[in-house]
Amino acid sequence: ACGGDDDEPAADDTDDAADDSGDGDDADSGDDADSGDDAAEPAGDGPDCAVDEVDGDLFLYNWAEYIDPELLTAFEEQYGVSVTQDTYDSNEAMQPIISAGNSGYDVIVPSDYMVSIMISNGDVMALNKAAIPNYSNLADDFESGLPYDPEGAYAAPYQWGTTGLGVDKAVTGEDFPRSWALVFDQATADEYGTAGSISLLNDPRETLGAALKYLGYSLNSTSEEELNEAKELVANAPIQAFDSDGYDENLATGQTVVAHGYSGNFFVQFDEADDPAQYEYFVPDEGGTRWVDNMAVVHDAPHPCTAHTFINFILDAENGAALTNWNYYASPNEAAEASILPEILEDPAIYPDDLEKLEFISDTGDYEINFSDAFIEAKG
Amino acid sequence: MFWVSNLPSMVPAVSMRALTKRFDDVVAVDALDLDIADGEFFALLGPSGCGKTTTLRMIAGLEIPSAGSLKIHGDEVGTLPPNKRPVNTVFQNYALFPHMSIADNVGFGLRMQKTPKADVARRVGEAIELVRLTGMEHRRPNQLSGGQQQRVALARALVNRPKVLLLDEPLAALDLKLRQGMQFELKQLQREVGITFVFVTHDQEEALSMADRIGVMGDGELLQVGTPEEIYDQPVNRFVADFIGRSNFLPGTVEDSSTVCLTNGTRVVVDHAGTTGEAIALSLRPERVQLVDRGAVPDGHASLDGTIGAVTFLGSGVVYHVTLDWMTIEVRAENRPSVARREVGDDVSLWWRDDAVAVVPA
Amino acid sequence: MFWVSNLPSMVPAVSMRALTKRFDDVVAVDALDLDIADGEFFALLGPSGCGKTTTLRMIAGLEIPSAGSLKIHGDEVGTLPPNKRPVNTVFQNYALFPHMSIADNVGFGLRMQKTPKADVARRVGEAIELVRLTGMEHRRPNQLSGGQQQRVALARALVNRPKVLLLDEPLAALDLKLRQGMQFELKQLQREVGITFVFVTHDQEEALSMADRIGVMGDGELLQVGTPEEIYDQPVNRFVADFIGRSNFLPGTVEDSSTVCLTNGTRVVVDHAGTTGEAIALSLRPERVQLVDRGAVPDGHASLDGTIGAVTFLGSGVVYHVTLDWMTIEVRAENRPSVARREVGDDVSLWWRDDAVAVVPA
Amino acid sequence: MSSSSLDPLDIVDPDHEHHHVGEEVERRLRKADRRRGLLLALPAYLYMVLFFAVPLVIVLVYSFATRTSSGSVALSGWNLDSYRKLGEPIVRNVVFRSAWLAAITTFVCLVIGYPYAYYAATRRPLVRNLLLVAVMIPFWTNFLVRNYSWRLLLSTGGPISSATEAVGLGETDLLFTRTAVVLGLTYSFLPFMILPLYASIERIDWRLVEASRDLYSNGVQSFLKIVLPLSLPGVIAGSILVFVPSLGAYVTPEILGGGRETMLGSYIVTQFLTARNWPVGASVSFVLMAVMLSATIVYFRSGGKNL
Amino acid sequence: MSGSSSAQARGIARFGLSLNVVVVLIFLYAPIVLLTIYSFSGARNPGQWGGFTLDWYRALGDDTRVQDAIWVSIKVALVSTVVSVVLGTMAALALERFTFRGKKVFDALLYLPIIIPDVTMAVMMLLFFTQAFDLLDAWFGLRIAKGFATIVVSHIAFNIAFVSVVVRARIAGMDATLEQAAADLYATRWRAFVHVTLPQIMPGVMGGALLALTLSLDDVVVTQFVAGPGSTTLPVYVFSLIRKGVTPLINAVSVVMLSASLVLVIGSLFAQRANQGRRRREPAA
Ligand SMILES: Nc1ncnc2c1ncn2[C@@H]1O[C@H](COP(=O)(O)OP(=O)(O)OP(=O)(O)O)[C@@H](O)[C@H]1O
Ligand SMILES: Nc1ncnc2c1ncn2[C@@H]1O[C@H](COP(=O)(O)OP(=O)(O)OP(=O)(O)O)[C@@H](O)[C@H]1O
Ligand SMILES: NCCCCNCCCN
Ligand SMILES: [Mg+2]
Ligand SMILES: [Mg+2]
Repeated sequence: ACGGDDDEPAADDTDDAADDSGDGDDADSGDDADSGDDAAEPAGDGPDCAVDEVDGDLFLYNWAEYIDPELLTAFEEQYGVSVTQDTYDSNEAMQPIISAGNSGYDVIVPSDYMVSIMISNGDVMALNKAAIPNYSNLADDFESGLPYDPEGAYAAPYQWGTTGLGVDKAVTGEDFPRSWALVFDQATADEYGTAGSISLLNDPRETLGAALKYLGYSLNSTSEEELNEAKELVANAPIQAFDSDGYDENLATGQTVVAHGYSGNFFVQFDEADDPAQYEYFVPDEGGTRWVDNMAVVHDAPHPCTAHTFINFILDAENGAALTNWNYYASPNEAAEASILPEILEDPAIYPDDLEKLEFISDTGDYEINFSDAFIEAKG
Repeated sequence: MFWVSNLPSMVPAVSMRALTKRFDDVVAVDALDLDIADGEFFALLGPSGCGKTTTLRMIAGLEIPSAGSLKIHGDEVGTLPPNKRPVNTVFQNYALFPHMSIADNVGFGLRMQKTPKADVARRVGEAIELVRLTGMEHRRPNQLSGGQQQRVALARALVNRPKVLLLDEPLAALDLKLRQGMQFELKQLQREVGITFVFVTHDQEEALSMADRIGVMGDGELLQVGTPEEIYDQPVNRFVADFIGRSNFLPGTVEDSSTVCLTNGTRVVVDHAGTTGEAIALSLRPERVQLVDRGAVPDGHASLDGTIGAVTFLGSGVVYHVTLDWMTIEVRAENRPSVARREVGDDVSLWWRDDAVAVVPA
Repeated sequence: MFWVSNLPSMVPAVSMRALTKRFDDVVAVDALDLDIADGEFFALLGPSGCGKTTTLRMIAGLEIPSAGSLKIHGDEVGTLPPNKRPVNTVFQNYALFPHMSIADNVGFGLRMQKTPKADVARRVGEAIELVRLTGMEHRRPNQLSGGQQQRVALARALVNRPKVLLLDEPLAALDLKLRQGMQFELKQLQREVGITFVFVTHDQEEALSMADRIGVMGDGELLQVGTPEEIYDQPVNRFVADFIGRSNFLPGTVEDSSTVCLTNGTRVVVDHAGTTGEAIALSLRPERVQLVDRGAVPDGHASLDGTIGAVTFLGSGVVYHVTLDWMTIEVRAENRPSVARREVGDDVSLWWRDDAVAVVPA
Repeated sequence: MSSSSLDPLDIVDPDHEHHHVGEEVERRLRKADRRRGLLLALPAYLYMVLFFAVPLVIVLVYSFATRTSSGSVALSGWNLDSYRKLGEPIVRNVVFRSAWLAAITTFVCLVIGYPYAYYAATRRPLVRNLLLVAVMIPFWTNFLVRNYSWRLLLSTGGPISSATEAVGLGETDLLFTRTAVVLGLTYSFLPFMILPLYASIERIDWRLVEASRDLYSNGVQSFLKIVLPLSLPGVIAGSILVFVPSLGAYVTPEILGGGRETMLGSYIVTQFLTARNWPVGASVSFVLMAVMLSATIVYFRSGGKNL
Repeated sequence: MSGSSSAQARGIARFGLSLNVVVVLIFLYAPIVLLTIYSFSGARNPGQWGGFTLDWYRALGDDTRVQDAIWVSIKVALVSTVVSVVLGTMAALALERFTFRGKKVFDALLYLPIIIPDVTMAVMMLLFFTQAFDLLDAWFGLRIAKGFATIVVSHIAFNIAFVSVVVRARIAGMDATLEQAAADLYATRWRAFVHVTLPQIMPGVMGGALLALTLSLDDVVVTQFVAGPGSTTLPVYVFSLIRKGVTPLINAVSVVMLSASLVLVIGSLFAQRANQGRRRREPAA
């Protein structure tokens, strides 16, 4: 009900991306051209694969700790192929490896904005939806209308979540504003004891995006002034660290009081704590990032049919539930909800009620450089 | 001359009493008693490992004595660090600072003593002139020949006007021809500056030709101290006799105070034979043995008959190895047209003057 | 003896014709013509940098000649690599393999030639015995003294029974006493094994006492080749005369075939004076000058009057520096009780036998 | 060691036929020797050309290309824009900051590494080897784990903080400070300072120190005037080996510095990955390498060969 | 013994030196001790002490992904070390002992891997391999995939440089007359190399090997970019965990690898010492 009504800029971007795909082919160092052309074909006619067809072993390139190994074993047993999974720690490290070609991987799990980049670069292959009947298990707003892949032509949502703040209530008390002010406003930070104990993600789009949100702008804003304002805000905020790697641990060990980060990580961390109730994760009232990780088939996947079969396998209701029950991220798989643990399903931090204030990060093309420069300047 | 010559004094320049140095279980220097007079050129001589360097290093302060007393000009200096002693050293390998110019090398000690800049420059200039290296001030040590480096090392030490100059085999690295030249220069220089030199060498000829007095060491002990002539002509034992120059040792027994009976039965008259019945050896220098035709020995001298076994030509002389029944004797003859050359196999007789031998313990 | 003595032959062991070595613009060895006879002990002598090592290295095959011919036992070997020549070298610093035992060092050459194992063991044993190191087979080179290392290097070369053995200053690193001992041993050994030795040294006394023949080099050229006596007594020029032993050079002009007029006007009779009017020098060895009381010169000899300027005691001899009006002359006297010692300041006269001088170009 | 790689050397040994001697032969033999050298170098040479120089040229080409709006590289419209970008204040700031941090790191490594190397070089062989191995051993653990360990050590309430609190110095909040970055970089590169320093100190002729003592230097003067100048090659080699990777570091500044100090290494990573601006990433790398290579070559060619 | 009595610091200086050694050793080992302690912690978060447990070591025994990664790492390290030691040593010999055409270029080329930023090398190797594979495919129909071989090739490319620097330093200090002596004693060049040169430069070669091994075992960025499916090395695997939290399992892995190398190093040190001791005790007639 919410995903489809996304903000204008995101939709625009998708168009841009589609327009750019031709350039992307030229840009690709000569020999990638063929595969690029494949990908640039209109959506809908992916490889000629039948349902449950396998054309070899599966090579999966995924985020670390993102799938229950038993699920992979199940796939191996069900289809008589072996699965090799390698893991990465960021979209940015994964993309060039795939983009360069000859990576050897079949399925990757890029995040939303990276999907659009990879589509325009020709890094991923159009899906043959016919070979993925379980695609329809997806909730409506995931099945179509996602800003980075409106038709669902290239990517199948895997898990989703939000970016927000984790807070140590032992310091702030229960009664603090659920606002970015905790981070960006000196007075508020002083009041609740968060000043100097804040970590923000070391990521230009996420962190400048948070600032933009606090300022009331879209996090995909391409206005120089708005970006400048956001930059100043970040530069002057009482921040201890920019950290994408250990923010959850640092919060748990008392190194920080407020941490900017991804929903799932916090839950795993809070669960471990002596008193899980000491901590709280929330998306600030001004709004935040919503992200979706997606399965996609690599443009030169050696085993495209196995890849489709694997995507179909994950989109199965039971398997989708198993995924969420293992990694604590929200599932886009509506059919799976029946089997998802109720405490997950009912946790508003995992399944937020109010999706309106959330925005997807979308690729801004050339403007990405402004984000990254601004972020470097903001960090000092 | 740029230094004040030390006034003659009764206080020895260096005075050691029971000076001892032990390294773990090795006794490198064993209770040395020695006075070196002010202005003297003193040579320490001995085989490798006998403790010469260790003695010098104790005087320099580079080694702390294990026991005993060490005075320089009357002041006990046993544990004074090297930089506080009025002593300088010319090291065997020169130890010139490779990263400094010649002038900086020479001026190093003065600068360390905070001598005013102008003085440093003047005295460095004088010292470099003294060792005849003017014009090379700005070179690095590796741009000099061995002999030149040696002179820099000398200037670097002398410029500080030390009370005592220590030289540890300063000429060992030079080739023979150059060494001979430097020996002469060094001796000249010492006379000019009047500084006490303590000189270590293992080259006996070098010690004999340069030193006022020589101390012969063996195994950490001082075996004999004396003028070159005393040491050469009256060695106290076989070791000293053999180490200083070459010598033949004729074993025998003391018959009475002036007669020795050699192993082959020959009776020999000597100045001081020692205790009757004692086993001794006669030390007989090769150049003091007279080589004559068989039987042509003047009356009144003991004589030994033998055959020429080998001839070694040395340039200024010839060494004959004369084979006797019971031993071989080396004889050195001058290489002069007037002296007939002998051939291998010639039958000869040997004799010597009574005062040509020294009696040493067997 | 474990090797076959080379049969005497008319073919020289080493034969060089116009042998030349250039390094860029330096002519290290300049058109050498030299035959070294089989079984000969040949010494190459000369000052530092004159090309001795380069010559040896060409014979060994470690340096390729720039021009000329080089034969070993009649075979041209100019460009043959070292491992294919019947020649071995004893290097100046021994170049023993530090990571191998003495036995392995000595056996290296044999193993490289694929000699059967049993033979290697036997011959290594014999060679080690020859140099008197039995019992030390299993030590490493750094556990030996300098003299012992030297002997290992010798054994390592000799065990291969080379046709020619090259020795580049093999004794330079030893101290004097040890060096004298090794000189004797080496000479003995060469006689025993009968191998041709080519020996490089810059110590003239070493060359004189050991070699059958000596080649004196200067600046890449061979200046004189001859027996030690020839070189010493009839040097072809001032350089050779001065380099081999010490010499006084009295400048003068040839008056006629047997008379030379010295700079101070004294007329001197000589054997072969040279061309009339030519400026020459008389080379007069210190030990050939007779030192007598002023005026006590025998009739018929030229004499020079002077005063003793300095006395240097050398042990076996004494050197007097006699100051004349126009030059200083060194005189060497034996140190014998029978020879009276002179003091500085004594007035003396000098004379010499007519055949004691050599005429050399001025 | 593969024997086939060296065997050919003997094939080019002169044959028995070449017996006439002369400049011509000498030249030919010298040429053969050069060929031998080349042959010996060839495997590594070819390897480095194929697997290093060629890839490097590819990136060099990229540095003159243009970033497309999707962040890939357009291999057309060659330009110098990416090099121009290097003049912008943002890059200058990063360069100055990283040079400053790298210099501090180098200095700290020198200050604690020198005495360590000095101490090691003046011990007996067994102690010496133990001290050197002791420097290497920590690096047999995973580098990320080492950095995390430091994070723990430095964190609020961590061991260091507790220790300083216990001795009454109050809590020390070092994590996510510039100090922590320098500490972490020092930790990462200390061995690269100690090893060449050790090599050059160990080579010093100690008799020179004695000579200086004899010439009235006290211990400190001997050190400053003799030991230090003579170990300069090690100081320089060590400094290059610490300075260069410090400039290029990015994991340590992020883990221990809280990502607040963008260093050159982070900047390059950002350009290649986050901004996907390969031309700029490449141009920064090339300028950095050119500067460092000139410095290194000048130093190594002028006689220092230490590591 | 290199330090003579007056070169050895006295008094305060001596104390300062010893103190510095202690401080440096504490500095070097504090994190190692800490990570070892936490490898026995029951908490999943490596910063919290969760009571003593051996669970992580047990988990390590069960975790085939980590084990696979360790094996890949070890294999990559060994192969790349051996190859780069051979090539690097040859290069060092050529550079120190010969002149040849292109020597200066080679010399400079060998310094580049030391100064190139890791990412730059990673990117360039990635581009190189993929483009080279495309060319091979287009020209010869050869289909090659990245994987173990590409990692090894890349590691060799930087290790050669490090090995050759270390070995060159050793060769520069070696007495060249030893090789001439060998030639004089009938050794061919090859045999002179094997019997004389190699044993002499062995400490340098071993030092180079040690360095190469360390660099290879520690490399993340280059490896990540050139690895192919299933050829993840331990550091790459650990790095990918960075966002999800590195558990004490990785500490346990570190401790195991540390112990193994410690046993190797200390073992070889003592073997060396025993060897020397035996030599010293040999008959001294
Ligand atoms: N630092 C030291 N530690 C242990 N032993 C030493 C030390 N220095 C010298 N020795 C030993 O002390 C003895 C005397 O050595 P010293 O160097 O004084 O001899 P030397 O007479 O100078 O010999 P050379 O002529 O070889 O120089 C030798 O046995 C030597 O091994
Ligand atoms: N490899 C070389 N390159 C250039 N010049 C050389 C080389 N080897 C020797 N020379 C030069 O050739 C000349 C002769 O050198 P050589 O080593 O043969 O002299 P030497 O007589 O052995 O001297 P020494 O007594 O000092 O050993 C010297 O001028 C030397 O500098
Ligand atoms: N300077 C980069 C050389 C590449 C080698 N990378 C090794 C990284 C070890 N952490
Ligand atoms: Mg000594
Ligand atoms: Mg020579």
